[in-house]
Amino acid sequence: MKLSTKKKIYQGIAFNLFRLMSGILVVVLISILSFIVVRGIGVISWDFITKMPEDGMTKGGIYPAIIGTLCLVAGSMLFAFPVGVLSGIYIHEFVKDNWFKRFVKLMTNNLAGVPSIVFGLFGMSLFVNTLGFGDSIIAGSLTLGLLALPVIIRTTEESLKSIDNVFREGSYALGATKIQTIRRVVLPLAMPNIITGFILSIGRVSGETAPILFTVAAYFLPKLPSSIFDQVMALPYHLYVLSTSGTDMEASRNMAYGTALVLIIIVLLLNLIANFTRSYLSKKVKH
Amino acid sequence: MIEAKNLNLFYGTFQALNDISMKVPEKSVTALIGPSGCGKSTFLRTFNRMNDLIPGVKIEGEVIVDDMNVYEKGVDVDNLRKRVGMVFQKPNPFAKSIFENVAYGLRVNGVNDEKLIKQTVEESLKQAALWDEVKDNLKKSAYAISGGQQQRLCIARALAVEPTVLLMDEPASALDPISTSKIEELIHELKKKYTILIVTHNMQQAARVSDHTAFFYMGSLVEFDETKTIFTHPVKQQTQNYVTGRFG
Amino acid sequence: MTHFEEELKHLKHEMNIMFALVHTQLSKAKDAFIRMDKDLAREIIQTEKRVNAQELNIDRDCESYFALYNPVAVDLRYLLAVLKINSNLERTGDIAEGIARFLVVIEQEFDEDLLQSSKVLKMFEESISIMEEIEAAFENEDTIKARSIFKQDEIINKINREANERIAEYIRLKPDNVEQALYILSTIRKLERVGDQAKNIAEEIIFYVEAKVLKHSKKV
Amino acid sequence: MKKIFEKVIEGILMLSGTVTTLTVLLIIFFLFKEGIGLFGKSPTEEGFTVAVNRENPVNELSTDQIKNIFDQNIHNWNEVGGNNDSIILFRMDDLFNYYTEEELAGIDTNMNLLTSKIDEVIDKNKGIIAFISSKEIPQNPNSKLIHIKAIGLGSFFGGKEWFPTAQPVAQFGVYPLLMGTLWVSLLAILIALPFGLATAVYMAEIASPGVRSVLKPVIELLAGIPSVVYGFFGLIVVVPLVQQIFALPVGETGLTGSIILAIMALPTIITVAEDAIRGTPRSVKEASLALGASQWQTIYRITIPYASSGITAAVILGIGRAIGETMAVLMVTGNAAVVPHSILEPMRTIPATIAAELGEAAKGSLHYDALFALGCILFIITMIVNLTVQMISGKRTRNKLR
Repeated sequence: MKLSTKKKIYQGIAFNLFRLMSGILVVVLISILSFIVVRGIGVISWDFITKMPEDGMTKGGIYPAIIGTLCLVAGSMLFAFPVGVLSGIYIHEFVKDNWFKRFVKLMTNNLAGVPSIVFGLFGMSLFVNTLGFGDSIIAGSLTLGLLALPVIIRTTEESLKSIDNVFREGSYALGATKIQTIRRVVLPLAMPNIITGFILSIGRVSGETAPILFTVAAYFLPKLPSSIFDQVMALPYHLYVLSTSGTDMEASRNMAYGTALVLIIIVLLLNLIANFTRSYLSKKVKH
Repeated sequence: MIEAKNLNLFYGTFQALNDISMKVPEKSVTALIGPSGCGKSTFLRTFNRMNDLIPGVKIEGEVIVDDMNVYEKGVDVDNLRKRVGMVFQKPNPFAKSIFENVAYGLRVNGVNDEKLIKQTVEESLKQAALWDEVKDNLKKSAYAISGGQQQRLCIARALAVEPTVLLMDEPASALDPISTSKIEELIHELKKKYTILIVTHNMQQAARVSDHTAFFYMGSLVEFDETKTIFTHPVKQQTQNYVTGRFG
Repeated sequence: MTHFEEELKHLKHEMNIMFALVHTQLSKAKDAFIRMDKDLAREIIQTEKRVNAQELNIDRDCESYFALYNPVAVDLRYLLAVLKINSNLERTGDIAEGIARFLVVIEQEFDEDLLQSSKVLKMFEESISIMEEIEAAFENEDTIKARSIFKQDEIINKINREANERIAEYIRLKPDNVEQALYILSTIRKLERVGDQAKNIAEEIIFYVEAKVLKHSKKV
Repeated sequence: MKKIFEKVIEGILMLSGTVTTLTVLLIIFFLFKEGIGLFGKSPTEEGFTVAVNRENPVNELSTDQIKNIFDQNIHNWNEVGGNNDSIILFRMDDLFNYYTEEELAGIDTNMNLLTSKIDEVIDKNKGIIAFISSKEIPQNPNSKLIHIKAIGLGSFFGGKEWFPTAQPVAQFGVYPLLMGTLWVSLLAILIALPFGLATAVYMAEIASPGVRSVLKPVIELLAGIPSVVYGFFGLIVVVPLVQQIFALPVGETGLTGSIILAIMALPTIITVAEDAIRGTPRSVKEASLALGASQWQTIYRITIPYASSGITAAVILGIGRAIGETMAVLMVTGNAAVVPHSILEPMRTIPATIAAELGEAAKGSLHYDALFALGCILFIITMIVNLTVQMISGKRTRNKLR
């Protein structure tokens, strides 16, 4: 066989195999999504979103779970966003490249890889038991916040790293202090990426189940929380309960499809918003 | 014989090369000079169809290498690239041993005879004036030698597949003066066997190494003549301005 | 040897040709002068075109080398020196041609007394010898030899200075031969300039080899 | 004034900067503080003890032996190094087999009576082994307390049984959980790897920008979907599918978990591997093409070897993700805490165990401590994974600098 023909055949086989496997992957994902969308779309209605669960969670809505997840997201971000961004700034702009910086970075990277269930254990031990918050929004939020922290720190650091030093030097050359430089020059440039990271970490936090299992989530609690020391229901945990340990699993299946769809919609929306803000804000910065 | 006939090249809607016709003399060095973005690198890369890799490229006209239009339908691009060697701006050896770097082109082109490979590697390294410096370290990583040596290794690598044409895209721009002059001397030697096209930002380099020089500006071939002529009494005012540094 | 060194070698070769050409012109001029050989004189006039062409050839080479190789230091001095030596040689060639043109138009043979008293033959010998010397100095980059040129030029100058009186005396003695005498005087004047050209060439050789500028200064 | 202001801000920044470090240290502290409580303690239920006849030469039994004795797998004392007597099990309720109701009248209130009766039983039966409340331990001359080996690292890691609520002694053998975790995770990676690498190569090298601009967000979305949704999907779709295809009694198996985990690990593998492949300098790839290599030859001879450390990092990160994943696995693997023999059996992983059991374990109990000890194991595994990845990618940046 001619050498060039042989090369072409091998290439053809390899490329088509890769194409096929990527294709399978897309098909799998689409089938997961469409399965849930098709089964769930009929369940979602205004009532579903705004009503309490009824009849052993086989009827009614998921209102308290939505509110609970919102509370948890808000609480965790209230903690994680400022701390994360400030940490990122500190690590990237202030610490010299010495063992301390490497250690902090190492720890941040390690924290990012710690499984969420370990965060759950830790949150239970520290916030629920040691600090005596009990199962509560504050304990759950802080646990989720810790989970989101390394993600926010990393995106902050990455976006700071991508800013050319000439901007900083330009500012210093005009007599600005370090803090002024960061506030007026560096941060505005880094903001699009930081915001994107922030939105994506919301997505992560809102879908997490393991960390809230023992820190906040309630199995069935058809009322809204009144203080940060209350337990709440949460969407992912609700889905878990509905699909594994409901009182009547067959009957609550529809509720489960609906809940799953709501979760997916949230993630999808957040992804879209993140992409949109990234392109919108970076355009704005450029002009 | 290599030649471009009425060559137009577009990146999307941007026309990067504008109706270029040029006959490249054989077994001599032809330098392509011009300001950044003038299309000289793009032109160089049409000879081995390296522009194919960039999405959205459209080409009109003919590029003839060895009496064959390389943009004709059904041309075996891999084979074309084997016949048209290329050396890049920065030394870019593969993460392999010195020996395997030079042997690579043979292996991917179906040569299995280890004896032949060994022989060709040695010859290529000798042609690239590198053999004496590396003959005892052929198993060493290609990253272990200096930048200038790496670039000569890349030249040896290109020579191993026995091309007729050698394209050089600013081959010395990343090197120190001594390595640069070694590469230039090498080019001078190689033109006895190969037709060499070299893109360079460095006008002095073009003057030193080439026999003919083509001046490109804004995607057009402004002037093409013997290097002596281009650097002593160019015909076009634009060329004059460029070679004297009075540009813009 | 680098590419540029090869080119410089080539240039030196061209210069040797130029030296040889001019040298031959001068020798032929002497022969033609002694034998009153008008054919040879015409040949000299013809050959002068070759000298001019060679001058242009070397000029062009130098121009290319300046443009293409950006010569510096000794290479730069060498090329500058070659440019000037080249034009000095060309003028020397002109001198030979000028003498040849006299020979073509002159009608009678020179008076033997005139030749003796004016020392014109001696002048010919000296100037040819100075050309040989300077050629050797250039060939070997020999600055000692180059410096010896200055002394030789003195001899030539001396003959030239004396020539006035001698020719005047000759004219007083043989007023009929005044035209001839003036030719001889003019020839001596021309040959004196050969010495000057050689002296200039010597200065250029010392300039490029030693990087010393001797021009317009007291000779060393 | 300005100076002070800046100093204050810098202080705040520094405090935030150290939060992660502090968190990691706190996690280590709290996990290990609770987890360490498991060791050195007797695995019997608090307030209970095991006693035998005074003349019985056996003084010490391991938890395994006790369990086997009470499960009636061991019938004779000589099997545990004692005399040739058959073993008689005795629990508190068994007292009524030895005495009539009249003889035991008033026993609920009279502690001494209970104690003496138990002592009597132990005295009478040479082969008896009694599981009794420690309050009832008689200072009686006729019975002797068996010393039960405390839980040590050996029995924790080597123990083949995880049965934290068993009586008389709880079984805290991590081995089956560890095996379950490894089987499920490794199989998941084996499934995910070909797809992940193929897709990464496809996206980085082959796909047109148009196709890539579709694939990329799809992969991002895949990464964003909560694990509980994957678990739900697995439960509804994959579980019945596996059950049918392999004709199993239940569809909740290690394989099911692996499939779901594979899907979940894919985005990590694809993203990291694609970045690594894209990190191959264009000029190196072009050099290969310029030598007449086909695109495919360039990919497998140049690009993939060049990106190999990045790809390794991707694989290890994927394993890390799979090992730590909780909810999806909990929902689909069936959670049987036995040493697996086949991937088609139900299995239980470490994170799933924690999630499933922590709700039932009383704070401070051995069970609770044991779950924290599991957390420690998980933490250490992921720490090793992370450090490995950082070492590999650190090496990669150094290589690139050359």
